[in-house]
Amino acid sequence: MIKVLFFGQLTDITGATSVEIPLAADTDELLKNLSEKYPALNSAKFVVAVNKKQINANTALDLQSTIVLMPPFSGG
Amino acid sequence: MIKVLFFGQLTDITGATSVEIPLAADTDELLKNLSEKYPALNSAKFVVAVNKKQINANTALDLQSTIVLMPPFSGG
Amino acid sequence: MAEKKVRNIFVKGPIDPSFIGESIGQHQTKTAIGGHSIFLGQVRADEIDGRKVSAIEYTAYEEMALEKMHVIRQDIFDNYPITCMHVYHSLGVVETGQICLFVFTSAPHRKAAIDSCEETVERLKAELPIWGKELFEDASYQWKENK
Amino acid sequence: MAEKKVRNIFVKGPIDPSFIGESIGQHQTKTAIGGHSIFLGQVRADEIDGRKVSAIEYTAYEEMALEKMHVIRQDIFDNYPITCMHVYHSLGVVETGQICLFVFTSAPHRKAAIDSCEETVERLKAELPIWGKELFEDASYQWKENK
Repeated sequence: MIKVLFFGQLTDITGATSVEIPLAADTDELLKNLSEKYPALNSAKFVVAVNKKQINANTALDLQSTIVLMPPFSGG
Repeated sequence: MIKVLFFGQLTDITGATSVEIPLAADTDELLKNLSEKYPALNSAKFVVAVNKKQINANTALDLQSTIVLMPPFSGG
Repeated sequence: MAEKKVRNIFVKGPIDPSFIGESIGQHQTKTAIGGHSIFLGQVRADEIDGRKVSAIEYTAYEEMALEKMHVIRQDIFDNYPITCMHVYHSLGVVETGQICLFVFTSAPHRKAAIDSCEETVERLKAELPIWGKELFEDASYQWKENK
Repeated sequence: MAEKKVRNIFVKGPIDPSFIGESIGQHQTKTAIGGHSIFLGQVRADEIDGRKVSAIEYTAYEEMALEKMHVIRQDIFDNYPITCMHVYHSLGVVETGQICLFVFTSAPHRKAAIDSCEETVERLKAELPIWGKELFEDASYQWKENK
């Protein structure tokens, strides 16, 4: 199992700030699994951070990965 | 007699923040009289305000005129 | 001017105006400074579809935000001849009229202070993973969106 | 937003940082404000030909300066959607490290606050009949020149 963190309006979809799901090989697979569990994610705007870096392409994951789904920022 | 006010480095030339001199018909004449009294004014940079407005051309004066010689501003 | 330390920028709840005054006063010993520029974000009582905002509740992905802020700080110090920079952002509930953001840059000359402050504000709004939840007076809410 | 009253901007001696904090706090009831921009001028310990500035003594042609500032204020209110503006400038002796200028603009959105603050600073430096006399530690002096 691996922990995925959610922020902002994404927590309205998941009903939680983090969920534990089975480890996936990479972020594409993980997002596919998450979308099945939370179909509303398909229409949500967000970026993914792995180990505190925003990713722009499919990224390999392991049990030590920190995975965070971030909707558009609205600080300040 | 009419009072002329000086600010900034001009007070180093006149030794005073104001001087009384005979009324002149206009600012050109007044400045000529002042230059005779304080020759260092000839090489000084300044603008003239009459009744709190900066003038750009020769301006008629009367006994009620407020005349001020102002070197470049350096506030802030 | 580079610094290694990742500084905390987050404060719980609103930023107190007297804290801002104290921060300014702490620069009186830095006599190479000629100008300070400060930007403050204040929570606005927006009215959206007839509902009035009463507060914003901020959350952040703190670890990543602090690392990103560290990069922004380094970039700004690399690009502007400034003496110092201080940034504070609220977490949790900040009511309308209260201050949620405090950006403070100082430099020998005003242009660097002013430009670096503005750029810091723009960058942190665009790059820091922080989210604002607009709480309405009727207990409903909506997630804030930066323009 | 036009106002008729010519306001005083001059304060005797330095501007106290706690006064700045209090001014900020007085805006907490103005809940249409979303951003504040502040510029502060601080007296710098410049070294000129081996002499170190210890203070600046400011004088102004006050009546004309206040009228000019009134015009600047009106122009800024005409050109930017701002909520309020406050300007304070020292007269008399201000020591190095102390604050001699406080410009404070507030607006619903940050851009108007930031831009109007900068323009106000630039205009008042160029247009207000104020003069600074740089007093050196050795009791000599020179008249300041704005760049």
